Amino acid sequence: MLSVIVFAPLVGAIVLGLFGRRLTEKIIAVIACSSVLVSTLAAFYAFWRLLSVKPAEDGVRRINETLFTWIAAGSFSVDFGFLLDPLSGVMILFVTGVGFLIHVFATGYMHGDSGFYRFFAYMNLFMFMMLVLVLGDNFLMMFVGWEGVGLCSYLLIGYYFLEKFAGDAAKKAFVVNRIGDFGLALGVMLIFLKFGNVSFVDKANMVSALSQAAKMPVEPFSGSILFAGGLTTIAALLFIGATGKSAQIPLFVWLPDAMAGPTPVSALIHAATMVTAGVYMIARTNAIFAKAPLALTIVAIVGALTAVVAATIGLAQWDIKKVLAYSTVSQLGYMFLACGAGAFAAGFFHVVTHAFFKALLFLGSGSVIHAMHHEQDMRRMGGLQKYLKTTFITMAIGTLAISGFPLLSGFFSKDEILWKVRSSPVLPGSLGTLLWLIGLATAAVTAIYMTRMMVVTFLGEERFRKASDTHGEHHEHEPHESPPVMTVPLVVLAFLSVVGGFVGIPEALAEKIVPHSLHGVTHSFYHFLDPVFIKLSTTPGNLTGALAADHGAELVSTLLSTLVALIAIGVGYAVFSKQPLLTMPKILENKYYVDELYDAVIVNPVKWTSKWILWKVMDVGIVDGTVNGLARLLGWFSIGIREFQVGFTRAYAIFLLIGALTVVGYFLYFGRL
Amino acid sequence: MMTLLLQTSVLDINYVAIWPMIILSISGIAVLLFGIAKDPVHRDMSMIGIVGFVLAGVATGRLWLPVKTVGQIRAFSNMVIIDHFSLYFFFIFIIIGLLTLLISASFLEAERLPVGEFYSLVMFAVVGMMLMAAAGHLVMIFLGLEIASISTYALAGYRRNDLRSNESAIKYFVLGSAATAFLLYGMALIYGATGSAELEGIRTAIIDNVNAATKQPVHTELLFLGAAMMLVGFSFKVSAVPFHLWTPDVYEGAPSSVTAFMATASKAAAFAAFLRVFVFCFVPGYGQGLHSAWTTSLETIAILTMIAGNIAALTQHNFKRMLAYSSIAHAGYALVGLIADDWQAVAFYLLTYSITNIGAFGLITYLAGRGDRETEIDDLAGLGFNNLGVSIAMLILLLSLAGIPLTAGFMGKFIVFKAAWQKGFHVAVIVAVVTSAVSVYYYLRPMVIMFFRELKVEPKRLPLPTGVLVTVVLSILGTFYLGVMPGRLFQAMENAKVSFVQSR
Amino acid sequence: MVPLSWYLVLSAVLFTLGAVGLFVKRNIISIFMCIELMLNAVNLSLVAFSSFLKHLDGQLFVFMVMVVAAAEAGVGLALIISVFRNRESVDIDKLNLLKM
Amino acid sequence: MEKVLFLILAGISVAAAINVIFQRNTLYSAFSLIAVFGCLAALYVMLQAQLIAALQIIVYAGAIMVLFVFVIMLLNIRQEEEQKDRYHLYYLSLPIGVLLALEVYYGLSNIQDVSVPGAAVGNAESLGQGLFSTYLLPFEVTSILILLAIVGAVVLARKERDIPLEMLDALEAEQAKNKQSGKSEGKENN
Repeated sequence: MLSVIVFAPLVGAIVLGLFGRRLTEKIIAVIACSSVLVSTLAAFYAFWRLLSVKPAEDGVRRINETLFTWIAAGSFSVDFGFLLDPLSGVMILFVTGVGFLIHVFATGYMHGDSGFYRFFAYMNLFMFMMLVLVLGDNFLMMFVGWEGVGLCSYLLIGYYFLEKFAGDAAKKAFVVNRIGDFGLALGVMLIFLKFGNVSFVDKANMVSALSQAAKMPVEPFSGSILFAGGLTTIAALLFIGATGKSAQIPLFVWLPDAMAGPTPVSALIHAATMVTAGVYMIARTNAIFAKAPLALTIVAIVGALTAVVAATIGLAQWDIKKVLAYSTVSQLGYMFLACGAGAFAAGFFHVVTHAFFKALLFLGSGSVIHAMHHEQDMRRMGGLQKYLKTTFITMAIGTLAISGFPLLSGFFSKDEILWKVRSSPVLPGSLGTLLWLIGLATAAVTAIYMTRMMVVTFLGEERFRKASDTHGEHHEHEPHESPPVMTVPLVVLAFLSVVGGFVGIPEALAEKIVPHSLHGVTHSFYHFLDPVFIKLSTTPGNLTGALAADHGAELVSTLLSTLVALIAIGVGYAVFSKQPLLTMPKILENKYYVDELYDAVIVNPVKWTSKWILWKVMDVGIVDGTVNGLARLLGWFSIGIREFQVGFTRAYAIFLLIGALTVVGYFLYFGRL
Repeated sequence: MMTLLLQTSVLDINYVAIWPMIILSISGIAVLLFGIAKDPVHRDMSMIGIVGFVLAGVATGRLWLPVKTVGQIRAFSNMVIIDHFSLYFFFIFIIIGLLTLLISASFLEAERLPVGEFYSLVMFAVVGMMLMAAAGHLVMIFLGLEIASISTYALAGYRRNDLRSNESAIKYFVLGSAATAFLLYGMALIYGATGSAELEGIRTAIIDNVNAATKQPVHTELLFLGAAMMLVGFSFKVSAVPFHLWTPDVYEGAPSSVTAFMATASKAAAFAAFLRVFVFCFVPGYGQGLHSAWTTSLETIAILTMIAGNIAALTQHNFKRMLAYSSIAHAGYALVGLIADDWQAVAFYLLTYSITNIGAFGLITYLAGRGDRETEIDDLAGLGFNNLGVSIAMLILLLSLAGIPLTAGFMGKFIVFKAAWQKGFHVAVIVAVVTSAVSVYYYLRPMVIMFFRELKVEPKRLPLPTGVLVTVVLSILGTFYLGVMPGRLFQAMENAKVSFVQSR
Repeated sequence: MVPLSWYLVLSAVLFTLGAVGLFVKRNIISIFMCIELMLNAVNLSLVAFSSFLKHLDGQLFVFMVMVVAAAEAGVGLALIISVFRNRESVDIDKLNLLKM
Repeated sequence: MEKVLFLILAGISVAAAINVIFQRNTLYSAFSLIAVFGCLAALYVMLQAQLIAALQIIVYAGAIMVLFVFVIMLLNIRQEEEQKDRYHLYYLSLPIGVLLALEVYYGLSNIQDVSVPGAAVGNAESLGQGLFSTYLLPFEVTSILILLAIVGAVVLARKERDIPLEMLDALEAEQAKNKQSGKSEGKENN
């Protein structure tokens, strides 16, 4: 059953890859969508089955499916197996569901593209890899999926390969991801070394790495523990992997560039699914992170910083997809903030709701771009609500949801995160309060830039006509609403964005606003996931944990964040509806300053170094074309090594002899005991 | 005189044990005779070659079960030892030899080079490699190595009119012979130190610390000197840094299919002999720290090899040269397994590497065109447009070389790194992981150029020759088989471990 | 009676001379001769060990080495002839097409 | 007495070996090498390895070196290339050579003489016994070695009947053209 979920998209990918070239668009679309649909239906069925499974000793419901023993070398064995538990259950539901909707949308969006079959082959392959990542029952399987989604992401970002920036963006994504993967690989290796296996679940004769970790004592909160090779080190390494895949500081640079890919790709891979793999991984390994308060604190700080930095950058973007990209980075920061505060469930809930509204927003932007004939600059839009009614309404819902408008999905998840950070038992001192304030500020900024995006795109003057005058090559006909294959997914996602939050209403709030009889439903998400996460112990010196039980304070916090969101939306609307373009620079001057400061501090020095120090110093002709700055750095050493390679046999002979001298000398003088 | 007669009486002629070699030698001679005939027919010679390899494979397979029950078969007064170790390597050599024949056919035909001689040289080389893997005596290692080397010298220079091919052969010959001299010197000194040239005898002498001939303690300096010299010789043959400098030049200049053969089979054979001597004879705990001496020095060599191979590969423009550096790096990874004393890991690694590499070189033979004139990476530009199948095949093989999960390359690396990590070679493993992460950059370049670079002007390429097609398909199937379900093979090798231990 | 170590030292000196010749000589034929010199140096060691240990293997080994040397010389000289035909030269420094 | 003889032979062989290396005339190098081989043969006799000594003269000095000299004469390379060595690798010969020799000497320095009781080995009979009993397989294997050496040598040195690549290309292009024109003609006919 689980293998059906996983392998259905692979079958689709293989069929499309082998025969796609000879098939018509219609058949390709049917194959691509139906393979994902099969997977979706199987996922729902499996989830339903999971609900009726008897919980194991530790209270977690699990369905385990082992296909075969993948590696068996001595005492070490790894199964090729899948694991369905509440965590992966929730994950596959929205991965397959949202994935299916996006596939449907893409059949309309990619209509007429010359590489139609290639696109869907890659998309199906991506679904396969993502499901392997989620359902794999050990670190190695997860790593397979991890690498696989990276590869597919690379192929899909570079889909429009004739445009140079697409190829560059693809390379950048791949390379940055590899840096993260390297951390993950080392982390997994350490896990293997420490626990003797890399499994997620206990098997017949093996206590899994995670259960072993769960039984270990909490490591102290000190700097030196980071390099001690214990759980904190493992957690830090895993987190490096997560920063790569989930675009966190400092490895977030690839995600905005990744928007070079087709919009459905951005929606599926770079908003809803792949980028949340980092959060999933941390939630999956919460047994390790829970024992490493220092690692958790790092996660929280990085998350909060990413959230606020990306949100401010988002304010200054003109490309509609770039706004959404930075928004994604910022929201991912929220999720990491939650995980870092020990609220894995809240972070994971935000993963789900975010998948709904961010996929919605991306697809909506795709619909806009489609309507505008691949124009992405918001300065050449405006007043589109007249033409794109459905798109406008659905996107407005998405915007309200992400901004935290009361009772929409984003409201509940974000609110829960903020409160959990405020009352976190693991963050040292009153760091929780500080991060809570940052989170609140980010929420305000989020509401502002999202409102700005909506206002500039859909309301006000119709600037695209002017633009087409000056451009000349632009078409004259009106923007048109997209076909139903594209709008129906929008509507479905909008619906989910509205109601998605009701399964996870925070307890304090639920008491006030929901009839008592419905409490089972409104908090079911947390109840369902709760057994997966192990109990956290309070870090010594923590000042915020005591708040956790104070429902009154929680309500105040909720009220506060609601207020912030509403005011921010209002401010955004007031400001941008008057002066969508002209006032921009003035209002955002400070924000721009942040943006450029950020550029100046991080991006430019890197570029400058790679260009002037590494690139100009080296022979451009020789190293030209190596992948990026890092490769250039290595290339510099490379030339040193190549100096030996003068092409003369006699020089080689000399090196042979010198090598022999060294080896013999070593053996004779140092070798003997 | 009496002692001599006694020695001769233990003569055990067992042709069954060496059937694979006999079959290959006979079919090599048969191909040669066909080649001499007037107007030789290609197809016939290919058939003889293929049948020869298949029969040799069958003969090897038939030895598997007897060996399983007996543990090992010794024949010709311990000159050959047939155990699972040697059989496993026999399979590697046979597969690679067969695939080499398949990918060579088209280029020989296109360039009108003599076919019979080429095939027979490949087959003789495989015989030599088998002798190396099954050697129970230093002289067999030496003879096997020379048979394999001399035929590869000739193969490297097979394109007589091509300056690059000439040059490649000469460089290989000069440096290779010098390395052989070192190896031989090492053998001589070890023979002097232990009083025996049989591997078993050397091992016993080292463990008991008694020179077999003089019954005095083993002379340590002599032993160390010999081991060091042999280490140099073998390191050269597996192209480890700093003895690797010949590799890029020779690989670039030789005909692509010969490069494929050298990069896979020759390397595997050198590793087989390396394992036989160092892991089998120079065991830990004896010989005044001989084991720690060779492992520590090889650890350094492995680290240097991985770093230099991978970094130098970063800036290559020639595909074959890049793969040459990559093969140096891969030798480094295999050495990591060697220092961990784990022959299964090394053998498995070599299998995965060989299977993948032969496919990649097969594609190069095809893409480079007549005379290997288009081997620059830039020559691949736009391949993704006009030949999606070939470029996807290349993509898969390169990903496997880079060690992406689900491919053979990943599994091989994983096994080796795990073995070394468990034995405590942490630095080497970390370097290996870091460098294999780096390696992705250069494997990425051909992919980028294939898929994201403008079409070159002339997309005209001949249809894919059947031999290359078969090779590539087999290689990709093997890549996935070994990457996804290596379980059965591991199981077989687990069992083999027992027999190898028994043989000690 | 000449001690064993004398033979070994002579062998080592000859081996070293051959090794040095590898990079001092530029003529490929001379380089081959240096390789032959190295092999002969090893042979001397082998024979010395063999007769001092009263152990036949060393001399049999030398027998094989001689065969190998002959084979190597045959192929090597053929290679030289092939190179000379293409280049009209046997200077190894001129063989530098293949480099970075 | 034996020691004196040894020293004389060793001196001659070392001197000849040095001459092999530093002699600019290739032919003289070859003759010096023959001298080294001769000395070695004499040393083998001193080691009571008569058969090997004989083989040394017959095979090495007689066959292999004649082949060398033959090739030298054939290619008519009397002098090593006239111009100076650009790379001055001569200077490296001293440190590398001395170091290598020192290392090997260090390894061999304190080796003790051993005396194993028993008759000397190395006459033709005992060698023949060994060769056809214990060493039967290696002996057989050398036949393959020699066969492949012959094949290799013939392949590499055979007088060319190869066609240059450019010509092959042109030939093929012409064939393709003919084919195409044939086709188009066929079409026209249809």
